[in-house]
Amino acid sequence: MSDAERSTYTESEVIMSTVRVVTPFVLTFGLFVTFHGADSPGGGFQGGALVGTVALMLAFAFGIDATRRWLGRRAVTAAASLGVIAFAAVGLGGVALGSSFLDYTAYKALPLKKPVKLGIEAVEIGGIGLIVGGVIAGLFFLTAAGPDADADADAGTVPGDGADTGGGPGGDAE
Amino acid sequence: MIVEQALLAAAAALVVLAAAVLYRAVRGPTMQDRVVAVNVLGTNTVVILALLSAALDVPSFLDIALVYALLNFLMAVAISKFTVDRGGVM
Amino acid sequence: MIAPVGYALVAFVVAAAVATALLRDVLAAIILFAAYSLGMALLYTLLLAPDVGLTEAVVGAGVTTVLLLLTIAETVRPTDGGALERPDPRAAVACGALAVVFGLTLPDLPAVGDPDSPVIAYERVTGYYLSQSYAETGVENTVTAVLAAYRGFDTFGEATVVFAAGVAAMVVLRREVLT
Amino acid sequence: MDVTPLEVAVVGFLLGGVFFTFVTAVGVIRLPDVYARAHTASQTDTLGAGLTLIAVALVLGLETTTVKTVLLVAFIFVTNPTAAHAIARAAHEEDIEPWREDR
Repeated sequence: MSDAERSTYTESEVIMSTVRVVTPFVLTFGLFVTFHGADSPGGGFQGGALVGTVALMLAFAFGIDATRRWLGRRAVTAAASLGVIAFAAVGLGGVALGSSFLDYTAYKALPLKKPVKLGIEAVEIGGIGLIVGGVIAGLFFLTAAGPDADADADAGTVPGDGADTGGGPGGDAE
Repeated sequence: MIVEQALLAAAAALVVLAAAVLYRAVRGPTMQDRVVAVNVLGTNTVVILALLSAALDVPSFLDIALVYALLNFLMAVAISKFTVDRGGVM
Repeated sequence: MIAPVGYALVAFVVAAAVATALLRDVLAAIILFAAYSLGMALLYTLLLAPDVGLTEAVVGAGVTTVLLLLTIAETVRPTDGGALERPDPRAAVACGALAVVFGLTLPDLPAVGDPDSPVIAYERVTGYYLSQSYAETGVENTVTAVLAAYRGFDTFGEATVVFAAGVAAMVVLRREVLT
Repeated sequence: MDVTPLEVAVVGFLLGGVFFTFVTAVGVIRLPDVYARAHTASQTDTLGAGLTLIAVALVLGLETTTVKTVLLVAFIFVTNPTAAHAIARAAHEEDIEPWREDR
């Protein structure tokens, strides 16, 4: 397909409208699967993947580059990192309360209703869900960015112009 | 009892129909034909899951059916958008 | 009455798997693989493992398909028939023999959900989780209880692996995009 | 043998659903080109799925889980035609000629 043809392609209005209707449901349902994972099939992994899928759906309807600019690559990576931090924090909280790593029974010292269940849900939602959702969305956007895509140009780096020294990509990816 | 048998029979019939539709997915000839076939397969899967949920009385199967309904759409849009040309539009 | 559904599903999954392996066009194979995932998730659900079915639905049918599609979007379709060599008949025979050998072990497996099967009857592991997990964790889904509480450390390692693998792939991809 | 009206309704809806899914399968396998196949996938398949899901909803009765069945019907009614549109559009963009009898 030539470049001229490519530029004439417009995003389909039908798909855009449907995605506009469907996406809130997917997001809500992904959160439901994540939050309700303790009492029904599902959990952080499945729910996080579903939430990550929302980004994919938006990208297919409204264009990948536009969605990536809107969402921001840093937000996606930050979500995944935050997941690991939250998981470790829940685990270390047990240590801080005088028990062992990831021992939720330690939270019985706090004035909570169901301490063990809350600990499990915190790990599922804040930990695994964020990690999986962030990684899926991040991998998708970077795989989709073809060789000719502008690399967001967020830090003013021109593609192929001094950015391949190694310091550039690592530096502005944090 | 009759209802359960009917639900399971319908599920079995739908699985057989899905296997038949698989012929179109294997045969092609164009990629869009395969996508149509997989889309029909996905809808069938959703319905089969709902039938099993009612027949076996496991309401949580409906969650999986909902996930499928959502992802089936994503899959069809993704593949069809992709096949406009390899790397052309995406 | 549930058995016919199961047999039909197995036939469907096997047909989809064989077709995926034999199709020479990568794009067609990916689409067939999505069909295989649909059948497989249905089968998991039928065997009363809805958590696994849900994972297969989300990851197998949704995410894997999209990521594979994006990956081959970066390649070009081979115009000469060179890359499309026929499958090796010896490999096909070997795979078939392996499938037959595994199939021969099937009659000795306990039935699905059989309370007397060794795995469930062994009180110190599965039986303990099934009977005690709700009292100890307050979580109704035993799978979640085992994943997040009893084997929390393992899950922490897995989540970190997912994160590390994702970040490593992102770093490599980003470098390729920039150069 | 006595059957309640509900059972008759459920079996009726199931028969209708399976029939229309059968029509879909025949259409997807037998119709001549991708556009025709996409249209059978969007219309008869949606109708078949809807009828079968109505039967499921009737079996489940008035419960909270039935809401999910209604959601499923709504979803399939919105997404299936859109998917067919996407496929047909992709086929058109790829310059696949519609089938004609004289060729």
